[in-house]
Amino acid sequence: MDPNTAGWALVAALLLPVAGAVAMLLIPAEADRTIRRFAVVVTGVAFALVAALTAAFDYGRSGELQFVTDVPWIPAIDARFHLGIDGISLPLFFLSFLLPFLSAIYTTKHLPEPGKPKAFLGLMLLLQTGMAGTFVAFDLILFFIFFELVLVPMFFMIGMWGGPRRDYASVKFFLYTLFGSIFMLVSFLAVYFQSGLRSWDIVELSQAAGIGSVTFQTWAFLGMFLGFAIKVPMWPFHTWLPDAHTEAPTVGSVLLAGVLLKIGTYGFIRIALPILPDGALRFAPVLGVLAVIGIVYGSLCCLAQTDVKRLIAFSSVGHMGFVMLGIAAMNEAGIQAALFGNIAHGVITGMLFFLAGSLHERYHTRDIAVIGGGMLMKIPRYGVLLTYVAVASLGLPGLAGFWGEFGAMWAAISPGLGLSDTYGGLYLGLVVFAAIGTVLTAGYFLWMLQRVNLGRPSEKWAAAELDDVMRVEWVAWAPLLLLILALGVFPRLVFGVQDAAVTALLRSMGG
Amino acid sequence: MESVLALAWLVPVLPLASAAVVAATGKRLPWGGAEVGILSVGAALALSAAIAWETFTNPGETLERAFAWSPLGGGFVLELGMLVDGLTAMMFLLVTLVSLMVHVYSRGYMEGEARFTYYYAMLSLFTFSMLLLVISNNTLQAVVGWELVGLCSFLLIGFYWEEKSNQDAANKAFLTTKFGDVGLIVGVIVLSAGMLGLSDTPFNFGETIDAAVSGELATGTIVLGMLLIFVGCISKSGQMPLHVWLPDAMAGPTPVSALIHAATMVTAGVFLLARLFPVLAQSALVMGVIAVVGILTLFFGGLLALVQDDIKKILAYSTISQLGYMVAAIGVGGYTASIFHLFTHGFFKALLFLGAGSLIHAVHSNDISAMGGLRRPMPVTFWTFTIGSLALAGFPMTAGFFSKDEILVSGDLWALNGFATGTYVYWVGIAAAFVTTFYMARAWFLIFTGEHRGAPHAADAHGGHGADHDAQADAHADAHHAAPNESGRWMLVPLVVLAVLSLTAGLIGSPFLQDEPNFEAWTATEVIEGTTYPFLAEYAAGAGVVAAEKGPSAKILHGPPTWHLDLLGIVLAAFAGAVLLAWRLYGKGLPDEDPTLRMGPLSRALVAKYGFDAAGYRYVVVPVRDRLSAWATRVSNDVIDGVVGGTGAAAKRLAGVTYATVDQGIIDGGVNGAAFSAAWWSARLRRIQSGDVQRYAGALVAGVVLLVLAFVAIR
Amino acid sequence: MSLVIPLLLATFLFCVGVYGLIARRNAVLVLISVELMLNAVNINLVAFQNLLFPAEAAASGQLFALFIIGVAAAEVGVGLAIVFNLFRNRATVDVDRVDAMRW
Amino acid sequence: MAIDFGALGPEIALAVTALVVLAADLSLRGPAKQLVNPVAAAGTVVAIALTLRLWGDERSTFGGTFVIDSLALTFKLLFLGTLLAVLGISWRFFAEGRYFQGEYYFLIVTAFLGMVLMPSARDLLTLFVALETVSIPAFVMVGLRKRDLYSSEASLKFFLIGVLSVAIMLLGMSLVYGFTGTTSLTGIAEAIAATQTPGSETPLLLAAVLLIVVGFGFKVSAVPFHFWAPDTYAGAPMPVTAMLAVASKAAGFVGLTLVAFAAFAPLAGAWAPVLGVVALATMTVGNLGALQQRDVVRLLAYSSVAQAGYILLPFGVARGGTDALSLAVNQTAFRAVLLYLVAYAVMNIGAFAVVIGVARRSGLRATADYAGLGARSPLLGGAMTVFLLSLGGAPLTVGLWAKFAIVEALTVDVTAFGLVLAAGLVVNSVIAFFYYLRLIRGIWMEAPAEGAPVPQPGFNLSLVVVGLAALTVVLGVLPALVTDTTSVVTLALGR
Repeated sequence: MDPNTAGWALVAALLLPVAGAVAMLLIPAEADRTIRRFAVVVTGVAFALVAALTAAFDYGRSGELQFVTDVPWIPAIDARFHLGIDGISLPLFFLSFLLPFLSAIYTTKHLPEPGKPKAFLGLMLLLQTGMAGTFVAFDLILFFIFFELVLVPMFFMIGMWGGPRRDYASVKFFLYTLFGSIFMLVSFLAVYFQSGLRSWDIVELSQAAGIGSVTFQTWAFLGMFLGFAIKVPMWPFHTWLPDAHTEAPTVGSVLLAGVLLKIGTYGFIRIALPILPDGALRFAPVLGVLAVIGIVYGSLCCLAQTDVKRLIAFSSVGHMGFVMLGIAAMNEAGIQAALFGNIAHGVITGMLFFLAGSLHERYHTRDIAVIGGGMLMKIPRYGVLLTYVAVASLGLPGLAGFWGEFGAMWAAISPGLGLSDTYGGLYLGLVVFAAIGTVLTAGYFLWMLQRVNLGRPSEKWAAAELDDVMRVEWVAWAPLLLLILALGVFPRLVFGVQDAAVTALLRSMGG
Repeated sequence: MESVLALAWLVPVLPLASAAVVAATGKRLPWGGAEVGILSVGAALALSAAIAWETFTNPGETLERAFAWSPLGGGFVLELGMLVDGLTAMMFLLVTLVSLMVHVYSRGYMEGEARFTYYYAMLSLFTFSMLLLVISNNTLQAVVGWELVGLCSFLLIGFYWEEKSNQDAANKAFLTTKFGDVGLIVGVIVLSAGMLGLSDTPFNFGETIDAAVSGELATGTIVLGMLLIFVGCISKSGQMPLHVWLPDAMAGPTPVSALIHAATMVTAGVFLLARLFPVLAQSALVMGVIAVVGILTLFFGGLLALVQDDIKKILAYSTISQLGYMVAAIGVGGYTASIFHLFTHGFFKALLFLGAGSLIHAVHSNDISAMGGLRRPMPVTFWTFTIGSLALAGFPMTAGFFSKDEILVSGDLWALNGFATGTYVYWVGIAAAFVTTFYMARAWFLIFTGEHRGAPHAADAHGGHGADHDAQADAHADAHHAAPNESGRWMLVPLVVLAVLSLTAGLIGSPFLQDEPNFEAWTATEVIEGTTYPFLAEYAAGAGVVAAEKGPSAKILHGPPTWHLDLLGIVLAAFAGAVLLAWRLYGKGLPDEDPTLRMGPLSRALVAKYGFDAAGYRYVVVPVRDRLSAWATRVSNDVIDGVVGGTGAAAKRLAGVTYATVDQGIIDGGVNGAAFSAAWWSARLRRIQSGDVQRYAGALVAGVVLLVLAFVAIR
Repeated sequence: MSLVIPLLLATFLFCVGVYGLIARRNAVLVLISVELMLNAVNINLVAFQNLLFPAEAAASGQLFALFIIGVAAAEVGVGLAIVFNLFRNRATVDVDRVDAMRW
Repeated sequence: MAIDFGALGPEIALAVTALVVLAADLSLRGPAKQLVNPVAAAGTVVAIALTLRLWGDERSTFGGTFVIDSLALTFKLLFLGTLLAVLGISWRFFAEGRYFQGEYYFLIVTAFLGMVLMPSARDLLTLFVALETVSIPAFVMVGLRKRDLYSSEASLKFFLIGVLSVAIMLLGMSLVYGFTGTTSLTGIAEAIAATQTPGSETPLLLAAVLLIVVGFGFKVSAVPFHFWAPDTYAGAPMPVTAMLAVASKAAGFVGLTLVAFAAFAPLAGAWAPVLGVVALATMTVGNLGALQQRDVVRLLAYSSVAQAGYILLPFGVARGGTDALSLAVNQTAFRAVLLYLVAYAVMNIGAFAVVIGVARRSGLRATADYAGLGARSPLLGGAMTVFLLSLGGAPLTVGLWAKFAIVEALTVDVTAFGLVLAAGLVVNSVIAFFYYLRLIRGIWMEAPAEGAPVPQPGFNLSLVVVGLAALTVVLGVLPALVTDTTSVVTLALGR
């Protein structure tokens, strides 16, 4: 595959899941096992293709778009079908093919009520196309389509296979995101008309620095901010997240945390910042403050949770706060850290949700008090995994969670684009509070581990037969577990890939 | 031929490999993984020894190797590197040696533990983490090692995680140190931010030091950065007021305590201060703060040990006190003294902890009131513990003597240059030495002399706070009153080795070795040589005293160690007084009422003759031991712990309120409120849609009229 | 002839029609009210044509009025049919009572 | 004055079809009567063919009161296509219901004749006639189920409100005539431009303009002229409801477009804000009303009120000037309306088709009856999901592009009022999704009621449903298929 010419690879990777979903319709619903295996094959092939694409990627030019497809799509409104991938997109794109693959493997064994693997996996494949597409779409309209596309399958996933309050959660998820995304669309349109380029092309618009006045940019940024911030989600737009996560089926939570949330931060970095640098600059302190509030607040909320899954969900608020803090720093290190935090959070929290799901499979409850400790004794391997991932999530150096958090704080102390002159003190305060957030984070994870893992099993479970980690779980989880370690030890895996792309991005912002 | 220093990277890698191998295959090995740990740490020790020899014989030899580990954005690079100089070599030697001893010792101590293999893997990982911190050539890598150390301590302190109290202790240790890490991380960030314009590798130690010394680094950055980093050191190195985790950390297995308190975790803070010494030496404020914290800790920490009955807690508080010495020394410019004390303390404190483990192993209790008369049944433990106690008390010619002396001398020199903190270090240090001697003597008397008392509340010893819960304790639960036996060879060999070192390790920094190579030359690398105190001239001039005979002002802390007979005299007197006092009170076994009353006519005669005993007891011992330390304990346990605990509780309450009210109520309610109000409006609309067509028509006409009116009015 | 008089007449007729449509309960009277309104418009158109634009070749005002008369006839025809059907179903022509469907 | 009969081809075809249908109904007996449906369909196809033959032409006849241009032809095609779809969903309904089939088909073809006439009209008189040709058959069709109380009540309400609004509109027209002396749309525009200065127009003229708007506001069921809609939709036979909700409404919008942009463009500064406010009120009231409905037909009725509000939005930003930007704004607004109407026709007829399919034989039309529809009939359930998502504006459906076009029109030139309207659209989209999703959730996520029948939509209906659903999705993926056409339709209304 030549990265200069093989645009088909990207298109094929995007189409494969949809094609797989269509093909799956032909399999009779009774052939339960066949359907599940077929989904593994489809996602596996797609993943293999993306892995090959990753291998063929020209890392020397990671700042430029590769595997480009650029053809007219809707001439009436100048929309183009513009796909491409660069160093910023690649890790996220990779992740959005890895996680569905692992989810498909996981689903061969676990599928919540009411079953129906065909529908479930079909939706998952559709979701995969949507979320992968957002990371390689370089046309605002195309991006918007993919952005919206993920809502519908996720709505059904939560609504049909979710927990007891699934109705509420699914609608809430849908409406919240929809609400933001339409504001985002308004901003896209405003940018389109204001730029005068008659183009939706993200690259072109990014290079046309200084679209409109500062006031215009501020308002346009506000629109995009609403769209992306709800998706991230930033405090105070986060309340859909705990509900969605708590009620979603395991795979849904994994993909939601692992990829969907990333779309928001990716949107900030890819679209809002470079196209509206002045607006971004005016918003940066607000972003930073909201991000840090999110960090501290998310952690505080975690401390109050009694449901493991809800706790993990709230932890996402805090972790994404760090990502947003990196973005608010408006410098290369910050963007780098934000993107790293994205990937790390995807891997770690995705894994945590897998674990929470399996916990539920075994205990049929996620209430910390009901589980009552002793898991390390009852199912030791599982307990060790939970500890490992929780420790990674609380930002231990050497594991994936650290670099994003540290990097964000490091970057925020000296924000770019002149912010340090006017807001230096504010940012120092942000860093301090963010750092305090790390303590709280450690607090709630340790507390959770203490009450779930440690001690002796309560009477309720002492005699219960609980399976330790099953083979299918090992297979589905091993890549994530390894990635957590690998990203922690070799941050270069992500930092290195992104470096040139982030530099190019910041240059277009005038930084 | 390349220097052996180039192989230094192997020193941390060996324990890491060991940890991995033990974790993966340990359960299938005949000794459950212990052999792997011992061999690899032994190899690391051998290599460390070679490196130590190389640097010791060639003072000033330094090797820095680094490669770009990852870009961080903005052209900045994160290095993975090693900086091998005398300081590193010294730490290598200390860490690997103590670690090896603990590895060996644990083979006997932990025999039969269910999680034996896990224990060894963690032990090796702990060692690796500390070595990673030590070898680091940049602050960020040091932070990585630092945090890993914290994690390992969490895993090991909570080793007996079946019990809630141990879980709490582990959490407390991790969270308290993590709180300090906030300071460390922000401090590192501040320092590196100051370096942004100066270097592509803003975390590099050497470059940071150069920039600081040359004045390129802004003073504000230095002050803020170093104070914040010092906050990290406060928590990690058990300084007041963040020392609270340290006594609780005794919940872990005793060998782990030895590792944590002697060689690895608690020394990290002092090490980092030493590493960044030239930077902090740029600011009198920073040094002053460090010195004050150190002084407070060394004195009040020591007092706390007076009232403890748990042998491990006594040692824990003594660790706090000794760390106070080290930190205070840094604060008065006693760089060499500080790390020299770090070095010797590592040996004798490890020895004491392992000895304590041996005792606990024998009597199945941590309580010294349950011991007594153990000298005869446990001779090796007795002698080694005695040596350790002497070293801790600073008995002349032991390791602790030379290093503590150095610290006091540093204080004296600092005082001569016009700094009050130096004076405090000198006198408070001596006072604390007295206290130290007293509580160690008290413990010594209660443990080894008199009759074996057995455990009156043996049952508590298992469930009680901080007691070990090793398998043997359970196995021998009914054998309490059997005579205690000496421990096995696995445990005794490390004791002997450490005892020898506790006696001799001080010699390399003693006045016996006034010429190079000695400890001074070994660790005081050129970077340290180049340290200047920009504020010194100012202060010295103001004080009117320039200690010219002590050498040029910028190097007052250097120069070969010399004898200080005046100090020797004071120290000896303090030692003798403390031991005597202890012997008076506890020499006859555990007093169940006021000891002075049981001393018979002699006691009365002494009281009558000098009146000092009664007064001393009444006005010094009682207030200090019973009131002041109790008060200090209360401050420690109630106020500070209370603040920490209260903060935790308050945070939880705040969390509850935040969650219930703000999140579920306001924010969520705001969103749902829109829907509710939509439904509300929807219900109002229902009335309009009445079904009566003429009302529809009326509404239509009214609408038209309204629109027309509004329309025309607006124009 | 002044334009005021026919315009006043038309306005009056229209308002009466509106009132009748809204207030009368008998469906037949309601239909007649509709006729009143349409005829008011016719008066308007014819008056404008004759008084303001007498020279307009297409005479579109008057033409319009003719169309309205025609269409009004069709409308009232349909309306009567509807009312008649309603009467057969409910035995009433009271418009107020036709409110089975609401909300 | 020679009449260009070629230009009148589609209208003539429909008129003939109507008569043939009436005649055929008289001669056929019993079950054979249902054959009038294919006859009507055939006539429609002929009309479509005749329309396509005119494609690209620019003609006019009747002294310029009837023109053929891209705008007219596009709308004609839209109406004729809608007619075909309505015929498709009517067949079984009327054949099985034994309603007055001949009359029904005659009336519906006649009503569509009026609609087809509408976009060609360039004169108030022609517009009025076209509008009445749509309305009067509709009054009858609503009451077609003569024995049904609801049907006759619906008919009466529709009729009374209809004639009232027509009377008001006529009053407005007469006043405009009084001001301008002409009924030609372009003539009116010229006269206004010549006599009125922007910003200080004669109040009575502005009032007259508004009165004309009322007539069309009634047709499109804009607030506050919408009251008839829910009751009428609920009472009318369902295919008639579909026709009213889609075609009749589209005709109203065509008329509104013509008077607004052709005749009263110079006054846009005055009427645009009013229409904007009306649009806001319309979509809000529609959506809020829909929130509480338990009857699917009523729900769709309110939803169609809301949709009318969306379509009205672009009128709110129309400009009166003749500079390039104003023209561009108006052009974009017009195209947004056009695109939305196309999309709306596809998705809303689809939705009504599903409703008819579900109600067939069982008469079930409560939202509760849709529980578990996905399990009972994946076809109807799936199609309904697609239509509802499209109505909401979900991606990969044509509804998204429709909404997109609206937002585009609102932001061509960023103004405060435009942003307010856009914000209103955002809020309303979210509210709308609330009830769409509730229905979808019922379809897929709830268990069907005990003994709920399996819907049997029949072949014709299934075909229409599948076709429309496919169209919804295809246009959702490749909107260029329709925007390529709509984007060449210009608003060159003789200015």
